[in-house]
Amino acid sequence: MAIVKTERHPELPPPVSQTGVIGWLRQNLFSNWWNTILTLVSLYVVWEAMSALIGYTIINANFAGTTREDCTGTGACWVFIKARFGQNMYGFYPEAERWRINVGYVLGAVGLFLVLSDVIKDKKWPAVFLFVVYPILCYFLFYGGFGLPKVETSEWGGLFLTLVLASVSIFVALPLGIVLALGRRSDMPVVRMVCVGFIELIRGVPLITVLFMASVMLPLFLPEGMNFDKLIRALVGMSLFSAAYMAEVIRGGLQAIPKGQMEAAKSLGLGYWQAMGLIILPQALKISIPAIVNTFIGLFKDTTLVIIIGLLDLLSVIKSGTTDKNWLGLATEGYVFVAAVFWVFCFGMSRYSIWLENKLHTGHKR
Amino acid sequence: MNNAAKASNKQDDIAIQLIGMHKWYGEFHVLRDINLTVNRGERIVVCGPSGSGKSTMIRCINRLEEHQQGQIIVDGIELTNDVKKIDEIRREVGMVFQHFNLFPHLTVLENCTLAPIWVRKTPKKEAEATAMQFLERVKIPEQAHKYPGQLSGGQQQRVAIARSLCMNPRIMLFDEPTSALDPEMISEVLDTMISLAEDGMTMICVTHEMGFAKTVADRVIFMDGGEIIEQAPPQEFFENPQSERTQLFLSQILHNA
Amino acid sequence: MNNAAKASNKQDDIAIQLIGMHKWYGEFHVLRDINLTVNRGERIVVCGPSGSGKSTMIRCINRLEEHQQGQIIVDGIELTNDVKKIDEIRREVGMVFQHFNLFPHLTVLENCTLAPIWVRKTPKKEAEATAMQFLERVKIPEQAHKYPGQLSGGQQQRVAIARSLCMNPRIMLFDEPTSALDPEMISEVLDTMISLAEDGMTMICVTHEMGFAKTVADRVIFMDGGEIIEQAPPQEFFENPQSERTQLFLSQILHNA
Amino acid sequence: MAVDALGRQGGDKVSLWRDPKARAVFFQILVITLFLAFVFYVGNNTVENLEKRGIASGFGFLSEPAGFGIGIVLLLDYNAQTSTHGDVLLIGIINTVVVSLSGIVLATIFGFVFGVLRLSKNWIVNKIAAVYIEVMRNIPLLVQLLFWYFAVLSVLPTVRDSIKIGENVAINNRGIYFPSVIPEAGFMVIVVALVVAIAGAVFLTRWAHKRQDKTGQAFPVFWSCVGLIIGLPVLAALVTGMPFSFETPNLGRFNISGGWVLEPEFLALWLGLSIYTGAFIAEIVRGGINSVSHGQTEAAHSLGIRPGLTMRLVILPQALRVIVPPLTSQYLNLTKNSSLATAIGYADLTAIFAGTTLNQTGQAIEVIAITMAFYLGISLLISMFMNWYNRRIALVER
Amino acid sequence: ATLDDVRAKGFIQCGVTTGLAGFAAPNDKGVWEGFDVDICRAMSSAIFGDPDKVKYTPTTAKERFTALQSGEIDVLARNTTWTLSRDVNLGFEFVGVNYYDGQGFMVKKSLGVKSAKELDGARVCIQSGTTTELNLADYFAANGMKYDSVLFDTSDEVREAYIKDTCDVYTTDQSGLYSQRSVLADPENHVVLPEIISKEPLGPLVRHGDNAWGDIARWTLNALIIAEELGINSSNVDEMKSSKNPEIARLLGTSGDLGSQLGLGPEWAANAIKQVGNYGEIFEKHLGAGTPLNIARGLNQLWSKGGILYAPPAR
Ligand SMILES: Nc1ncnc2c1ncn2[C@@H]1O[C@H](COP(=O)(O)OP(=O)(O)OP(=O)(O)O)[C@@H](O)[C@H]1O
Ligand SMILES: Nc1ncnc2c1ncn2[C@@H]1O[C@H](COP(=O)(O)OP(=O)(O)OP(=O)(O)O)[C@@H](O)[C@H]1O
Ligand SMILES: [Mg+2]
Ligand SMILES: [Mg+2]
Repeated sequence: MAIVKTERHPELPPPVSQTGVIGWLRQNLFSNWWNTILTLVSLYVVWEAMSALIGYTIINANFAGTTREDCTGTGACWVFIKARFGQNMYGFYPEAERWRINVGYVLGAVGLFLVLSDVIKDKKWPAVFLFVVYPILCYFLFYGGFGLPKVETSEWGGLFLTLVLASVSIFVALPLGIVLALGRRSDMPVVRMVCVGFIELIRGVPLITVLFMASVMLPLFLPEGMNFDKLIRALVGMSLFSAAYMAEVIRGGLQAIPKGQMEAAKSLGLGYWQAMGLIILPQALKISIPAIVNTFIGLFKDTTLVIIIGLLDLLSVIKSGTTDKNWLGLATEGYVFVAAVFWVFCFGMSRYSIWLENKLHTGHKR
Repeated sequence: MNNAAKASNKQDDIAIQLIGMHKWYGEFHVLRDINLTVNRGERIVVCGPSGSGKSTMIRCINRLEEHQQGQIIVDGIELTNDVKKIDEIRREVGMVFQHFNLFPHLTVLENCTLAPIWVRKTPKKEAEATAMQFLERVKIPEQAHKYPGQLSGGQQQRVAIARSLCMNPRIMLFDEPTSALDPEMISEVLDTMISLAEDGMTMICVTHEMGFAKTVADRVIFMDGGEIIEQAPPQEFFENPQSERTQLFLSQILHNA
Repeated sequence: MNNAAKASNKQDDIAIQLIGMHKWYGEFHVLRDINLTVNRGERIVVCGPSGSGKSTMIRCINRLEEHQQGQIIVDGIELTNDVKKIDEIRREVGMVFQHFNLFPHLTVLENCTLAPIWVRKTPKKEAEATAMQFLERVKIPEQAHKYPGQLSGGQQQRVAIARSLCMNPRIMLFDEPTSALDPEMISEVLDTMISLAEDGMTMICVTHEMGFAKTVADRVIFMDGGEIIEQAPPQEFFENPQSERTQLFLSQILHNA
Repeated sequence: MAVDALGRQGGDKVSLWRDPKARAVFFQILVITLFLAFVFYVGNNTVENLEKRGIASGFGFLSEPAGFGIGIVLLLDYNAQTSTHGDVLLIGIINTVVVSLSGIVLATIFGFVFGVLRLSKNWIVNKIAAVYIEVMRNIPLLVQLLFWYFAVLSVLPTVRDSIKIGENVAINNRGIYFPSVIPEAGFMVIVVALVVAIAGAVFLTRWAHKRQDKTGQAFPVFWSCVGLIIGLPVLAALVTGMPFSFETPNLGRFNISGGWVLEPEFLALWLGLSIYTGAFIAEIVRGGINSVSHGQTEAAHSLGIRPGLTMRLVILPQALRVIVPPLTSQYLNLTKNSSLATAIGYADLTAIFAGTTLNQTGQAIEVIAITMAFYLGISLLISMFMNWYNRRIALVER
Repeated sequence: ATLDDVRAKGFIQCGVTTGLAGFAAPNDKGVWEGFDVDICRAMSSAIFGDPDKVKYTPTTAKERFTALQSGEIDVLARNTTWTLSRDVNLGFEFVGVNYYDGQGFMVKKSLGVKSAKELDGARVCIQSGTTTELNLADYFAANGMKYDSVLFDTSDEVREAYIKDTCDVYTTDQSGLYSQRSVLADPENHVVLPEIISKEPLGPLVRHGDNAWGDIARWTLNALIIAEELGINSSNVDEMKSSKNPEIARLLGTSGDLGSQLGLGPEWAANAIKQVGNYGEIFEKHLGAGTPLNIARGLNQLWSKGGILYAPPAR
């Protein structure tokens, strides 16, 4: 009655229609007539777009030369970017002192690499370097002191200023965001209300109004004679703005930590701050890293708005270039260049955050 | 295909037929040369170690997965890429999943009437009456207006069974219907299935509930490594397994139980 | 408060005392007039239907919840709003939770040394030595450098016990320590608890493991609706329950088992 | 410390400092004091500064004549000589709302289309959507707006070389021109017909629903409604003999005049906002649909429900719960981002009120306060709506 | 007071435009130069004896008043029209006029427009937050014409839009039009129409209330004009110090105490003239025939030579 199979059936390769190029094409591009049409239309669109794009940016573009007259091609005139490259990167920072910025970049890159990558297991010292030593170092390096000549912040500009704005704001926004997030979850109604009020107020208004306030109205609020550098005011505005967003991100992380963690910590005798610092925050921050990186990306893009208060970040330097008498009519090149620079940074960060998310995810599954 | 046509079918007593069926996931040969004939009214239990392809096989039967070689004939209709045939077969075949897969945004009653209304174009009143009938049959008419999230696992699984039955399928497939349930809930679901079986429904059931297999199965099928290794009536299967692998498998699960 | 002082205490043999204790959650009167005295070295098992307030009662003892009326005196110290006293009591009382609540971002060893280092200010070396001792005691010294996520449920719960022990508590509270575990893991945790009990630790344990209660409990306490209904030594409790509700409860759990 | 536990009822007075409740109260008093001190400090400085600098304060300026021209005025009559700064505020709000709403509509369309394409099994379609999303999300909006306005729209031909579509639609770097409709006597009939058609559509939908309940037969509601809403007014127009005329755009000395026009400032802002926000919405849509477990699709399929219906009846209702909250905050972002209009000359609230009016009157505090209050108000409204919606659709759990 | 603040911090915070060739614009090195800039430099010379103790805040037309009100800048030298409401209502003090201007229109030659009266229906690009906006509305209304306005924050953007033919007409003060035309790629293809539709006395301004500071600004400007009247320029100022002309002696601080009346050193005017130049020099250097702007002195000639430039006597 029983039917028994004794011989093992061999493992066969799948039919050709399933694998290899043909299988892939069949499954991904031509699985039915509707898909086939979609594929063909898309291919056409891609072809058109790519040929226009490559034609404009590479084939018909001009790379060599130094003046407007060298732009003879029908495509982009990259000479424009090249000729003003120094300004685009450093603003009016004195040429003789630009090495200082480059040193800062290198140190920052090394620090970031050590902290973010997996090369070193114990992140304590790199982190101390990056978050404590480096900022102080940069202050003197960029601004002057210890024998380095002073460079006024009004001379800072270009990509350099963009990076300064972005990194300082995030550096301030993170701790402030943590405080606000804890405040918003506090049991004390007054503290909670103040934090909620601040967060919602800031999140409810456009950044440019905040910047506008910081840049021109702040002195009205201060006693006469008390005044800050324009850059500092922009930094304060951006930091407060991103702190509010950061607070919400971190609150999300805090909410994801089960209540039991706090209870366990308490039952072991840890106080509120010990439990927060040793147990809750490390976990909450870890799971919110991807979201924090996303906030950072948003912040980084928002630095372009300082153009509205007259700081010479990358976009405004390029923009003033496009209105330079010698380079009129090259707005497209300028904007494409700015777009490309921002894209590289932001896309890099978003990839990093995805990589991290996957890493944390598998780590969690262990 | 109406019933008259079906009656004239010479294979009328065959509900499902798999002939030399193969399936690959990418490079991985997951089902190898499956041959199986299920007669109308037959109750079949499929068991085998994890990863042996049990779920894949029954999912091929209502085309939740595509097979690449061989034939699958359900109710006289061969499964091909033809959308119409797939629809026809899916209406004939009900399926119950391990994780119930109830629609959480609809009430129990709406879960049950959704397909009849939209697929069979049954008037709502009628569909609801039928649904209540089946909900009574699985003994939870009083839960009709709750949402799935408000029910226990066992109740949810019974709703899932009722939902399938509302489409009047001629064949039911079960994929480990009790393995996500707490022990005290398993029996209520098994009872429902047993009562179905007693009504003569054609059933293929992937399960490790050996008690159930012994009670209702006409045939037990043992799969391993993507192949059907052994088929036998339950008493023969449990008492006198032929293949080594079957013996090993049985010794494990009986030891655990 | 040093030991000499404690020795001079006339109530030295009383570990925990609840006197006319009431607690409300908002409007809901969850604990009503709880009176309980636990002697030093006594092992108490608390049982009762779900929602009867068992967890709430023991969580009040180390002030994870606040009580609103009556007194709780632990180790001679009355629980008030005084932060210092709360801290003192929490150091004396260890607690083990149903869901372990290990710190997933720290290794097993770090979990165990965290509180000694930060609360007791023990030097790290010393704390680690103590921790290893207790990990050996719960029979998982080899897991010291793994993360909790890499351990099985039973192992995790044993780490949680070791973690509590590292603070040298004089009293241990357990809140259903085995109910989130798979059956095969329950016994390893119970064994650990039994060995603790044999060493004379004062214990209050919420559990439905009646076997455990019979083996080690000095007294079984039955709660229902926020009240202590019955207290008795285990054999008396199981064989001859006095109150009706206790009888009903026992009949249910013994039936299920 | 020997404690006589039984003999004591209250317990000794806990020193305030060690009582967490007392500490909390103390801390809160501290916070509120600091907060008030800060507010007072800032307020005091401001008042002092205003006084010292002789800046008038108050909202009287809102009723003073504005005296400047505004490029885009909708709904209201505006006259540089007689209209007041209050009117400017109103126009700014209207323009902001108009560009935000139309941006929201278009961004939602972009978002849903690309979000669904991003899930397509067709590799190349999928990748095109991915490229759109990744490119647009990672470039600052301001750069995109400037690019659209200064690099793309200005590449369009000049007025005299307009691209013509048919006789009456012209596209050039001053915008897109359409003929406008001038109602004549009897035009009301068409309006009435439209109203009737809409009412009919509502009725038809209800009827179709009932009929399906009764007979099980589905009715092609969507297409019949579209037909009804378009057909009936057209029919009315034909019957009444076209009681309207077109004013066609004509090339004047400088500009095309007459007809309706979409200004390039509006176009750039509208497209820029929509394309940018659309990329974010696409990701949200994709996430939402992905969040519905595959088991739901399988269950629906195994019940014989076709893919299209499965999407409509099973997947989307569940995905929407996940999509709507982040979607709303994208709408909010779009509205706030419309303030970048000021960079490309669109007359929104920030540009004309927080710009020109502020400048003409010099009342920075009042103007900025009103502007912020407007955006804040919108934000609060939307979050209230969001909370309400979330509560309404939360899945019922045990 | 502002003077003390300025002395204490060691520089003047000077508000300028975000860039208007000839009036204020950073050169390739990022150093601000121009006609308006030199007013601030002259003040710096008068106060510190060094023209470079100035920090510049580029402001858009919109921001400028708020910046001055709030104390962000000490003086605004930025082609700003002196009007009653600005003087009174906004709380400022205009210290004089350094450039007499009037609003005009620029169009492309190819349009064949000869007069502003022909501009009915045109699309006009303007910088927002200027008197230009108001004059424009008035002028078109007065002549029964219609227009379409497009507003931009900075003059660069206005020019960009004009070049791109987004609008037909570029309107601003004539000086600005000349300045903007000078930086076009094809200046010869654009005409500035003859009509001047408004009076635009442009001058530096300070906050109301600090009269001492206002005096310094006012008299620095006046000193530059008087110097031109008296024939004192940057190259002969040192010789002139020994001049017998009492007017010159008072101005250059060799006799009298005008400097200390202002709270400055005796050499205040001499320094300004020496380091920055007299009014005529400044004008020629940035706007005159030798520059791309090529603006004639016109109204801005001394009163004695047919213009209306007239400084009160320094005594
Ligand atoms: N979508 C898929 N892609 C690739 N491999 C798959 C996929 N689904 C299943 N498999 C693999 O196919 C094999 C058979 O899977 P199947 O789910 O049919 O096993 P099963 O017998 O039902 O096991 P279980 O008892 O665990 O449910 C397994 O090795 C599984 O890993
Ligand atoms: N934070 C809370 N707020 C309001 N009510 C609560 C809270 N925690 C618990 N309760 C309620 O208090 C009652 C007692 O809860 P408790 O957790 O002590 O019961 P239990 O006896 O431990 O039950 P179980 O066996 O289910 O753990 C229950 O009715 C519960 O719903
Ligand atoms: Mg399976
Ligand atoms: Mg409990």
